[in-house]
Amino acid sequence: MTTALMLLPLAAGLAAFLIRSDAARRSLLLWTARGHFLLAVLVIGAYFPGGSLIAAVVSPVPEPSSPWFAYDPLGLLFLGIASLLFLGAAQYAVTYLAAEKRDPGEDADGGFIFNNAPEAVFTGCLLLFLSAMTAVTASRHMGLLWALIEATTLLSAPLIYFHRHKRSLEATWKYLLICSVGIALALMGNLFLGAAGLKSGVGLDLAPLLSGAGALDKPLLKAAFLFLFVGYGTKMGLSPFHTWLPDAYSESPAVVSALLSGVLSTAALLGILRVNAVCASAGLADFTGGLLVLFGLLSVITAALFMLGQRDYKRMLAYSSIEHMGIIAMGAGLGGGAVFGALLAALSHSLVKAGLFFTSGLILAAEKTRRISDVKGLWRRAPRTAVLWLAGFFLITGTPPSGVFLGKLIILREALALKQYWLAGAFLLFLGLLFGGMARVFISMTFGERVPKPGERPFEERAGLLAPAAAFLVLVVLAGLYLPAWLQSLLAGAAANIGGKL
Amino acid sequence: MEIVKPLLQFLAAALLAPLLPGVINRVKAFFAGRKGRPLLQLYYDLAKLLRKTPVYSRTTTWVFRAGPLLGAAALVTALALLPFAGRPSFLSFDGDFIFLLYLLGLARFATVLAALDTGSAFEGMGASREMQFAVFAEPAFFMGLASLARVTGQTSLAGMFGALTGGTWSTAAPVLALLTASFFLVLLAENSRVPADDPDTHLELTMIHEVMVLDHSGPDLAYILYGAALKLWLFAALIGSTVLPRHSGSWAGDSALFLLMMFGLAAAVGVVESVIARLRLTKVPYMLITAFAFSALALIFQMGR
Amino acid sequence: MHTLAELIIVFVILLNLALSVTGGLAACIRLVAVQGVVAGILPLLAGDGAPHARTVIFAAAIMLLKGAVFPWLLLRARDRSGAGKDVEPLISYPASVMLCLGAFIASSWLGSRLPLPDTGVAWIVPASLATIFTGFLLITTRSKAITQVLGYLVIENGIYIFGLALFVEQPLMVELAILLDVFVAVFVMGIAIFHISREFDHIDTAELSELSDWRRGEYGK
Amino acid sequence: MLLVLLSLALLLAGSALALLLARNPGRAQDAGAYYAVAASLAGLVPAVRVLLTGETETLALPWSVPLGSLSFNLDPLAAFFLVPVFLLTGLAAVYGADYLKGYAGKKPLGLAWAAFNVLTAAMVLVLTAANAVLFMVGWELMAAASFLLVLFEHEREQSRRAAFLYISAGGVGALLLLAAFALLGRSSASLDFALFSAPAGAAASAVFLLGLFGFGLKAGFVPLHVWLPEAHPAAPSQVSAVMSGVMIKTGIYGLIRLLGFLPVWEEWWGWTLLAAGAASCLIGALFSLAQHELKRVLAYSSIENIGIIVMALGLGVVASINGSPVMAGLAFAGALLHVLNHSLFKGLLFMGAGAVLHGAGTAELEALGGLGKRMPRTAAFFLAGAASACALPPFNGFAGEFLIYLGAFKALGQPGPAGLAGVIAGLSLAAAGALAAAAFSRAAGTAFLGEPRTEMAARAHEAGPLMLFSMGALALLCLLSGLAGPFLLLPVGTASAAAFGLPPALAAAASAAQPLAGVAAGFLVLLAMIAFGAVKRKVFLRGKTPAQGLTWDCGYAAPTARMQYGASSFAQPLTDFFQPVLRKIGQYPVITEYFPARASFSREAQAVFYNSVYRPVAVRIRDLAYRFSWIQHGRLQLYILYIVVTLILLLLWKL
Repeated sequence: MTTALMLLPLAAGLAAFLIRSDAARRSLLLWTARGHFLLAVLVIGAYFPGGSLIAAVVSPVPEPSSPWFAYDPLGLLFLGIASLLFLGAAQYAVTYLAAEKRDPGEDADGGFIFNNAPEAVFTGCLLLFLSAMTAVTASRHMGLLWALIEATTLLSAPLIYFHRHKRSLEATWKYLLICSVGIALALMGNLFLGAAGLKSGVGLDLAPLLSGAGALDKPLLKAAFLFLFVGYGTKMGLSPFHTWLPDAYSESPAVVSALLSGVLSTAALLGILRVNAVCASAGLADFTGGLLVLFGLLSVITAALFMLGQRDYKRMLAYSSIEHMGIIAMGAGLGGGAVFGALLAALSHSLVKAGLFFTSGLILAAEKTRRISDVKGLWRRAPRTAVLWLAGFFLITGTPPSGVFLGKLIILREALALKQYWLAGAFLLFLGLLFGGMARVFISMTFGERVPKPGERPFEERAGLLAPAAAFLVLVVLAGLYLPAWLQSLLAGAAANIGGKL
Repeated sequence: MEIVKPLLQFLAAALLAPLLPGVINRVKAFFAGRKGRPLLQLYYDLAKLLRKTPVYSRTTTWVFRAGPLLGAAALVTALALLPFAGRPSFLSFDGDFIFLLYLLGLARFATVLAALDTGSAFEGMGASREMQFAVFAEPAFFMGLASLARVTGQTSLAGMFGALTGGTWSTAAPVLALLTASFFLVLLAENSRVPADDPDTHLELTMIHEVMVLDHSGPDLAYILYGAALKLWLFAALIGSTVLPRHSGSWAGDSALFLLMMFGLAAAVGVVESVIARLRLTKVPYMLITAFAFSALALIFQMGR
Repeated sequence: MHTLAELIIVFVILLNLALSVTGGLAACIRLVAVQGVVAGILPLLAGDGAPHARTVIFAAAIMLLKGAVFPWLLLRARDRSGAGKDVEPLISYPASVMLCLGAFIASSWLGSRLPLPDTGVAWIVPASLATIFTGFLLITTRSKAITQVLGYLVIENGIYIFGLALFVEQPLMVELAILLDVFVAVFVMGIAIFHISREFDHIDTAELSELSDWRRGEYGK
Repeated sequence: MLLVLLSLALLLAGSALALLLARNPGRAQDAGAYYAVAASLAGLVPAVRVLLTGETETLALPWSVPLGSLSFNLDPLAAFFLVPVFLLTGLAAVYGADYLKGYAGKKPLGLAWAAFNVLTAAMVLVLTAANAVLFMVGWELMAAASFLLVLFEHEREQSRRAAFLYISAGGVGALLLLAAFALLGRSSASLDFALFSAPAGAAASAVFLLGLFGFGLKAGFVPLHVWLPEAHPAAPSQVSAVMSGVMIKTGIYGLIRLLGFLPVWEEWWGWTLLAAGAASCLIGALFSLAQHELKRVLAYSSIENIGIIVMALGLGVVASINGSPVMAGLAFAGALLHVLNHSLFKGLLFMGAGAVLHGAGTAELEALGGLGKRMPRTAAFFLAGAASACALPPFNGFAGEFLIYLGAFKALGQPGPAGLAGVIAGLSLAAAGALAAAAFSRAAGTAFLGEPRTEMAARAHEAGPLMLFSMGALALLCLLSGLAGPFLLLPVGTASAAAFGLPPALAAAASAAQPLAGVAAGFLVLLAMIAFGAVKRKVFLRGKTPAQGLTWDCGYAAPTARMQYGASSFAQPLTDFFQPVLRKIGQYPVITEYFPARASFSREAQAVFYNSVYRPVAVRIRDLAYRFSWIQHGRLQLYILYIVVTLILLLLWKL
């Protein structure tokens, strides 16, 4: 089943390049996403033999795990995130592509005319990206994991450059180069990791690495971690390696931004968590944890600095992503119970941020601008979008009931339990600044009296664009009201994979 | 008899209060070398006013009519709390002086609203000034009561004045002296006497209390005049009880001495009015701040002992 | 054979120096190609005894890719984009050389600090680290997009050499995947350069700095 | 407890229905209002029962949320806060049914009602939750719902600014509370209140400070009050009533609960509370005097009253540490009693202000005047509320302050710091009381008395019957609860015992019963005197027809309404005196000619704390953030340099 999970989008992606008919390609995208989601549900369900309804329906025969690809709870969690997000993204993309066909063209802020990339390339890359992402979550070899993460980078570059104009090109270029350089450093890290295991002959397979971590050469392992951390941290968007992120998130189409922030960053996060687990088993938890906490906090601070006075609402969302990556890194670094919180925060952040990016796409379509100061009274022009936008604000800032809130609470509690008072204080301070910075933006955009632009037609809020965003936001609220036992045990299992506990 | 005594005291105060302005006027007349109004002039005035038909402005509402009534009722109630010659009145409980303070507040509030109800520029001015001075007078008054409570360790009027004995004057003379001074200053300001105000002035622009009641007439004005007399009595009684803490044991003796003291105080007010010029309006707060300083000093002295 | 390998290492270092002073774009591309080929030879020499067939095939693939395919791609991109002849450094050439030398010294020091297993080939670790830093030097101090791709390739070369130095045997699948990634990366970058040249007048990255949050002059008032 | 859940369910159902019926404003109104009233009635029963019996009702259900559990706890303290919540929201719903009618078609009434019911439900949740996660859910729902209501007139720039301040304060406060709860429950299995470990020493002080600021941002005492005078007036009036009357009290409730979590108090906590309370009752009253809009006057008065409550809490803490349970008990009881009383009269006053807004179209004091003629009932109710707010007998405002005063005076007999605390508290109360009297006589006088200053005021109309009903009911409650002081001692006592333990509650009950009875007797005497005076007046006036005329204006022949004393001129002597604090801006007339034809005078109140503390800090922080904005410079080379430099530094540092 694991293989099918990867091959389905791979085959569909390759086919997408060849299909001529737009309609056929779109339904291919939609149905592949649905199929992938179904498979993912089955795979995750199979992990809970007897514990869940799905497992009762499907035969809970465990697959023979290949040395390359196999699932542990951590992988399953990230698979679930990726598949669910892609399901929503596919729905959104199909509607978006159909609508984009009708009115292509004018850049929102520059005013110049541009062409979009061929739809076949876009759809194909989307599907291949899903395939690579699925492989990342299943990968059991550090070298292979590296190669697959680099593949996700390369496959997403054409997605960012969907609107073919100067600024998106600039964003793509920065993304491509910075991430490639980062990933190259991660390769160095893998080499160090290999070197650390040379004496004991562990190799780069995850299982022996974890079980034989004690025999690894400590200084080399440290070096490996540093390189891998900087490398994957670049991809994940931790400060100060985050510089490409606001550009790429803001210039790509909403659906791509959602995937970048919700899926791609978690791929890099997975890389860091994997190597962190190895280091933790080798007794370097303090060393790696300290770094994760340090850079996590730095990311939160950076995000707060750029949130104040931010002028572009998609960039604002991008900085908020940096903030959350920081929070997740902090949680992972603190260890213990905080890991659970970090994973919950990662899950919730992916969903909320995807919902927000979807909504930002609607706003862009309605207002034709990304400047915060040019959007006023969204309530009037697109009421449903406005509701989602405001709901997204409350959720992303950690207002209960939501998964984001629970994640933050658990992390904060662990920080205090570990007597990291200064850390907790700084964390709170900058969260407060972020809250204020974001509140200003959301209020000024959503409310107020709007002056209609000349020759403006009423805005049609397409259900296909609203529904995925609404569904994601609702899911996060539900997670705050009722976190099902199976999800809790999945999260706990995933946390146990990387040395955490509840 | 013991049940009747407080009622007798109350009735005495209620009946004798209008005599105090008369005393003041006579003292002033004496200093001015005039014969002066009759001692009972206020009684005559009240009787005359109660018989008169009032005139109401078309601007006013029930608030204007209720003002004098509420003011007088509040002051009569306050009188019911007031010890007479250091003996409790029929309404006496822990913290009764707080109630007294707020009854005075109610009277002021009612008068001010009635004044504002006329829509007159002058009455508004008076109301504004009245409220301004209250803001300075109340803390001063409060501080005075606080130091009194501290000196005596009691928290009711009757308790405080009952606990004041000649011995207290010998041990806490500076405190009590400061208190008396402070209370006297508050008395002058609250009862619109010189140097805070001039009850006999005829220039509306400079008036405070009198200007608020310009529009009242008939029984309403009678209520107001009576209320003012009660207020004067009230403050004078507070000072009198502080200065004169002698309890001979004889109710009649104490009461007579107390009444003498009251008229003495009225005479003192008259003397002050005769020898001191009126302060500029903007300086009145300073006078009240001085009163506050006196009572604060008293409290500090007492707490430091 | 180690002597030969050491000679090659010296050659790689010299190539780094050459890269830091070369002003011509085409020359730079060729220098990087040469470095790639030279690095590709290394695994054939580094081991003891005759190399495996697998090693040979892999080395051949790398030499083909780095020696022929990449230069061809990049030169084509340069011609298509009409990107002048110069690399247009942001700092002077002498400064570049000094930095390059500095990088080498730092690398030696760093190499001595890292408790790496002895490889038998002298200077291989410092050389590889120095190559990586040279790559960074090219990326950060040259203004054209194409030189940044070159810098990326130099970093890649350095990492490749470093990997050899550690004798980290990767499974073939992983090595191929890595190679494929590098290839696709360069390919995608080439396409991007082509698009850049079409959208912008120059492929000078100064133009590629429109996306910014810098609020120059809006503070301290 | 089940009835509380029922009332929660009714509220949520009401809000869902209001949303569903949003297309038909009339029916949405009905749904929202009916369900809110039903929920209030259902909720009042258990709240009153718990207060009378003193028995705690609890309910605990498992909740599949990490650290969470569905634990509810209806103890006398919660019940004591619940009573005004249910009373006021029920009456506000009745009032709103009339008040919002005019907005049908112009505003999304369905949403407004949904938010109102959610706000009520959230308050109930906050007051009954016994688990921090559940508490925070209620807390934030409360903030979010009221945030939407503050934005009711979101077209106005002022409303949006208010909403921004409000939600920022709420967000920051929630973060601090989160930290406080996390600190309390850092080693427990879940964040149930019952499982909290009792921290000691520095940790306890940290919890106290976090709670002080977290809850303080909701309660709105100085200096955490800046959002309050902006946000409360912006909401529809019945919501202002609820926000000012009961919502900010949840902050007080939280503070009291927090003190309950901390077994050992430090003396400086008490002094901090005392200082914050004293500052806010003085500053609130003073600023209330300087405002030009009726609802802002009331909002600042809320700051004053919250200050009184907090000050009493501080007095109680200082006293109980210094071993004077009587004084502590009186202060705590006074604080609780004032919580109840303030919610009644502030609700009434905001509804009155709403009626003014509704009838005259504006609540700007300088545009009003003479409304007493056109809306006599509203005027009467408002005056009753104003008298309560000034703690004037015989209304209820007096009772709570009386207990606090009594506590303060009892302290005077004590040696050491308790005495000082008593002096500070009593003095602040006296000064604030005088200022409040000035503020309310000014507000009521300018709005309702005299001649109308504008055409709008002259054409004002009386409020609708439901609005009058709500106001009348509250006015009656203000009077009755004033007279019923001794009877309120029992619920106050049980609540106080639940919050602060038995000894102070008993001591207070013992020492307050007699004085409160005296006060009640005094009230009766006062009422009797008033009745007597009124009857006598009738007798004197029998057979006489009072003449009607112009107001005597000292001989001036043509008085106009413009000659009246206005709100600015009324306050001017005091505001000038306190100018260093108030910092009003405006101009005085400069007269240069002998016969000046015109002169103008204007004074405008400023949000001094916001302008001179918060704004400069915010600007400084933003400036700092901009200084770092070069990081996102736009140049790729620089970006890669960050990576390299960081990597090298890490290698140097860590290897």
